Amino acid sequence: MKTYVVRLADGETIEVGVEAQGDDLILTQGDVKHRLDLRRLPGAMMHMLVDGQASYDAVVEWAGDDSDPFDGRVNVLVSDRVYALDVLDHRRVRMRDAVGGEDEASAGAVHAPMPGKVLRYLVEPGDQVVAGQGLVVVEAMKMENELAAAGDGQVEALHAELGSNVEKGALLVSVMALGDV
Amino acid sequence: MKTYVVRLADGETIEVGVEAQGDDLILTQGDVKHRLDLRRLPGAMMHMLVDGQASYDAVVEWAGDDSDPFDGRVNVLVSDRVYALDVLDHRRVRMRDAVGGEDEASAGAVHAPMPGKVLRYLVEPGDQVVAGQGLVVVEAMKMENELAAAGDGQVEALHAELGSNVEKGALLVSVMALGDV
Amino acid sequence: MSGPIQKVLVANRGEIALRVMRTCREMGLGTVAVFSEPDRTALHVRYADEAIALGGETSAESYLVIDKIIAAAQKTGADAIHPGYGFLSENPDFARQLETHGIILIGPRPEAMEAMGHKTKARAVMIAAGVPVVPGSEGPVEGPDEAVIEAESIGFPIMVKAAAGGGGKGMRRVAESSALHAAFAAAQSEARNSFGDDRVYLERFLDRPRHIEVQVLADTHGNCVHLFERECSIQRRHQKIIEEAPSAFVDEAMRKAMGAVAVQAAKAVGYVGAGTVEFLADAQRNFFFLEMNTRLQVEHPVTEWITGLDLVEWQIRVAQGEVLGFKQEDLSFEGHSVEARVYAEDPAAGFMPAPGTIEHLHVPSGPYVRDDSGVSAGSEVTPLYDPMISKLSVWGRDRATAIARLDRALAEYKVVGLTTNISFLRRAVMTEEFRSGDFDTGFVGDVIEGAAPVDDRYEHLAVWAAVADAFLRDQKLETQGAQRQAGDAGVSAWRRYALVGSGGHS
Amino acid sequence: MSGPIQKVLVANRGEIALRVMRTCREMGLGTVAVFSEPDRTALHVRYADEAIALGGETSAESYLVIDKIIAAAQKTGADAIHPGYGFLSENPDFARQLETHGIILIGPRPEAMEAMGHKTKARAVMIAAGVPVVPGSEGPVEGPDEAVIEAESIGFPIMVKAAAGGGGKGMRRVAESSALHAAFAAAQSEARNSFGDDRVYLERFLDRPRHIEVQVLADTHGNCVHLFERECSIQRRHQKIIEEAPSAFVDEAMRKAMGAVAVQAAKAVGYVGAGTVEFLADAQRNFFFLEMNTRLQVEHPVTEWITGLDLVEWQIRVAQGEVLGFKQEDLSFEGHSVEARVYAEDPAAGFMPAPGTIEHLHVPSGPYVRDDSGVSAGSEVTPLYDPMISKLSVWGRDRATAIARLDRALAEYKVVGLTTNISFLRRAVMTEEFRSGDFDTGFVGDVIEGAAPVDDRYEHLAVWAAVADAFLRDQKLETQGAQRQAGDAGVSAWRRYALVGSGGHS
Repeated sequence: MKTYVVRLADGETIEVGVEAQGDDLILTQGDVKHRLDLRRLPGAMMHMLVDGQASYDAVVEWAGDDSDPFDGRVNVLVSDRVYALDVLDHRRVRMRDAVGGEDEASAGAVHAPMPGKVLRYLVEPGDQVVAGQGLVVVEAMKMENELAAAGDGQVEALHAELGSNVEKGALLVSVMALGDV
Repeated sequence: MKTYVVRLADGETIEVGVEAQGDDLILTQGDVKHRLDLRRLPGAMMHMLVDGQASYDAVVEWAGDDSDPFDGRVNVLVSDRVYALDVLDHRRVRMRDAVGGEDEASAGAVHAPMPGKVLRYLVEPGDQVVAGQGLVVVEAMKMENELAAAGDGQVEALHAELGSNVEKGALLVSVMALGDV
Repeated sequence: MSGPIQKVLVANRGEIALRVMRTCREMGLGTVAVFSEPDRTALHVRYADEAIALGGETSAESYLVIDKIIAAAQKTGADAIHPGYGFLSENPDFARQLETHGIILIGPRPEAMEAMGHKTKARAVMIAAGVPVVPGSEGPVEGPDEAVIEAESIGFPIMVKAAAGGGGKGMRRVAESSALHAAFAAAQSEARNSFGDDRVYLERFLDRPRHIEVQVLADTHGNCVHLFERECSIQRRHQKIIEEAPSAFVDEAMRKAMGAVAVQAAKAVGYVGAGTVEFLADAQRNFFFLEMNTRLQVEHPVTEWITGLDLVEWQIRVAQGEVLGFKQEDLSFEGHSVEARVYAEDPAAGFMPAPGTIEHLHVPSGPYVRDDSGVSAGSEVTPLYDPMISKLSVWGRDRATAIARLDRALAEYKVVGLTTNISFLRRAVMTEEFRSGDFDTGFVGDVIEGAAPVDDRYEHLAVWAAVADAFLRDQKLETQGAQRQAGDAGVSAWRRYALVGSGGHS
Repeated sequence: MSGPIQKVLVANRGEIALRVMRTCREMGLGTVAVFSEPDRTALHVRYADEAIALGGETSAESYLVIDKIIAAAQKTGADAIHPGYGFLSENPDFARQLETHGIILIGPRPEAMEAMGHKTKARAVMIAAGVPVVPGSEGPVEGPDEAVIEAESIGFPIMVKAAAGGGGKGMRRVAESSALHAAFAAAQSEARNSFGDDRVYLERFLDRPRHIEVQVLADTHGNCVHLFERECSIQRRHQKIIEEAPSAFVDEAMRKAMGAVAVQAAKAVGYVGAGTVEFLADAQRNFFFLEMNTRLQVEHPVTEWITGLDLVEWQIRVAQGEVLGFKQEDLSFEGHSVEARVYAEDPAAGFMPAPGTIEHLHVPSGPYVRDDSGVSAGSEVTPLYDPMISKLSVWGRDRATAIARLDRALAEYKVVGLTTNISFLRRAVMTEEFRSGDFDTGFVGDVIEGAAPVDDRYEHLAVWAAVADAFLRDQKLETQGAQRQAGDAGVSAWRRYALVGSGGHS
């Protein structure tokens, strides 16, 4: 049985064991076991039949940086909701903890979601920020878009010049997660 | 410029020359030229913009036997219609003619379109048949399905035993096209 | 929405299973799907809250096994079962067993199914109720010799029909006595295979009649109304492919008369729920009872379009004992609706089923267009079940608008991977015969005979597309070598029907 | 269908271009699309009979270039142009140039566009016509100092608005004099950027008003009717996301009054075609003229659902000089319709646009559901244009049925590849506030504030799916080695929004 550590959006972590049994997978969470009949469908969809009864469509998209073996970020669509999780197997988690989880540090980085113009910064380096707090305003699609912090932390640096046009994905603000302050 | 020979469903043949010009293709038919801006889309679809004006979706599916270099059968969907064509480049056509077009001979072969039971034959070896004439009746999906001849010709042989259950694709009747009789 | 029913198991597959679950969702009811092995990832399985495997491949091993269906309902705690159409929907034994297990059947009582299920019994009941029926034999005919005598008294041409029959199976048209023996035997054997009952009876053959049916709806409190008629004359293989409501042929007087007779027929068997009384009509607007379908009809959407009702909702409400929310005089209809059935079949090969995998699917939409698909991209249409892909229905303020809209919507349909009847449907809708509204059950034959010539407008474009694709493909081969060729081989899903000699003409 | 118009060029893109072409097809009219470079394979290009490249990337380089549009019409011989909404639809210069080139504009006369296009002019005309307007400054305000004096006479809070404005651009709410200077400057600069005209004016700020609009339809023969109201209070970023007809707030008396005022407003500017008069209403059912949109409205489907009319058809008929086929007294509505706009945006990040490529798309269908999509699988939603993916509208015999149906349909929507507001829309529809019908323009804020808590019911399933996928992926890697990993990297289209810190909360 292989064990995975899942970090939820709220930071809570869960351990889930997986083993193959015939065409199905057996998931072990604490002392509860579930049988999963998972089928892949066109268009990145998958269908899950849980314990031969409950029926769910799902889409799993790995959102992490593939060059980073410790980045297990993944977005899962179930029903109409997208859940942002972080999934790593036990071995990798131990290794990451050893290295000192630089992953968290980058978790607070805010990039430009689209080409646009940096209108104004709402924080300065050193500021303490909380999850959801606006950090920078970018103009795109003729609209002012406020980009927010993913988690609590301290502003490390402002990377793009004020008023400059930035490419999609450009790093704008880096936030040091509280754990590392 | 590369030239292709296209045989239409009614047997008529057309020669079309093709050459690339930038991202477009220039098609030459007789002394008429057309500019084709062809884009591939998901789901085997393609979009054609003809002479920078006429707009068409199309699907091209090669239906021939890939192991047979002389089998240029292709089905093309335009609007709601499927056109069954035979497309080969000049060189291959000459070679095929040299070999003596065994392709036509097999064009009259009738195979089982789905698993079923051979209920009755409507012809006997040696019979002259015309395009669309019923050759054999197969029962499938609780229905009696009459399979027709693709073109005029002479019945060569009945291949499946009467009353037997046949697999999808099983050869039932072979017809020698008139040209070869 | 409250009421005894909390969770509905749909004992069916494909579009009708989805159709029923959609209304269940809107009513806040739980949904349970059942599925055969080939249907593991079918749309209805994905749509339901819960899905139970029945095992087996064929219908006989899965959707028709009463014990498995009941077990699934008990496992999931479903308190009601909707049978859809076909499968167990008109099976009295099924209805009885559900009763003994305390599961609500969303449908009529078993007695009504029995009375209407057996054609000769139904004829007797209707005659007793004073409902006009097609002239024919009193009941099943013993043998070919008796048949000849009966036939001569009825008058040729006649139809030999399976007594337990339906769906056009076990039917033979006979023009004269000499041909009767052979036809009798053929009908018997087909009846035996289809219904396990080889009894047959005789009916006068009406030459090119119209097939018109009336939707009825009855509650458990003695209320019964009709929801006007549907025109279903456009058929192939005795199965409808284009339906509309109202009928262009039916005038107000005929509508009133047919409606009254339909309600009379339903009441004669103590009918409860949604049902359909089918009639044959001749050119003089005489109409005769043909049969009653004791379930939801495939073509019910056209009635929903013109009445604004949700027939599945009322099936469920009535099944949980509610009173019909309206009387006959409250009911009226608005505009016109036409439905076309999209099948995986090859019209050029006698409408032979053309199973395959749907590689790409784009369904029509926009104003007043409704698509009831049972499939999505990646779905396989297997030879095991009905090859219908979708029911496409539209509404318009008048018939001409509805027809133009249907043609527009059919043109938007894109199904890649298998052969469909879409091109044929458009040809049919285009005919002057159809647009005039002056047609009968001989319509499809006429279209095939070329009343609607095949349109070759786009042939030159097909040629260009093929040549361009060949050119680009050859270029790729030159650069990437033969290894790529193997890849291309995989693409050709159309080889399926290309195998059929006549596929070339589709 | 006959009439002078034979071929229509649609000077727009996305869902509205499709919407217009669908009706053109049904009327037997030829269709011409125009497209920018990024739109080469867009759905509207594929749908049209003919498509002309405009070149350029941005709207300013393509869909907004009058000369290019006219050249395209001349090249294809289109005798009429439908502008859709946005782009050139309310541009009087465009209307005039079409006139000089003898091309029919499917829309109002340029004078009407001008009268209504400039907010302060429109207010003056309406006041003259006796139409109630929101109290505010007579016309544009010279400078911040004059603004303070005006504002104090009007009474705080006030809105500073762009005189040439619309679409929520160049608007600022001001609570007190001290804040007026800054707001005035900000509104001016935004107005300059958006409309090339920095004049602004003042209006009293109505606290959480309702936004209700009336559809009007006028012909060239002096006939003008209204098609009842639409409730459009549910907005974000001053843009509507959920609309319905009729409004749960409007009673028969208010409906009659608003309808009459709307027709009066249309007649005051000699309006021709389909237009919309927008009102703000307070809790006491007082209503004030806000602005008139002199074009087809995004949310027109809800009006079509309850009236059975095709608004685009009537735009075209009126444009070719036909007389309206009905008088006010002939018009009535049936049932209830609700529309939800599906956007590629991230509600958790202030509804910020979330462009990307749609990898998989499954749209809802079934009874009384209409989907107006402008995209299909493979389509890219670019930052260049409006990020709306689709308009999903439904009809029901009453409001509760329509709402249940909308939720059912939203649940069927599957968009893979980018972030959408579908989850937010379902939360909004679920709120007691929405279901009661008792809400105002503050609604979206309330939902965000958590009036509708985020539903985490499926989190454990997301965990299982991710872990199962990771397990199978790791297995594959072990067997197939790292080479496969590169392949997987390509898949992750969601990195796009994963880049946004807050994407994690979407």
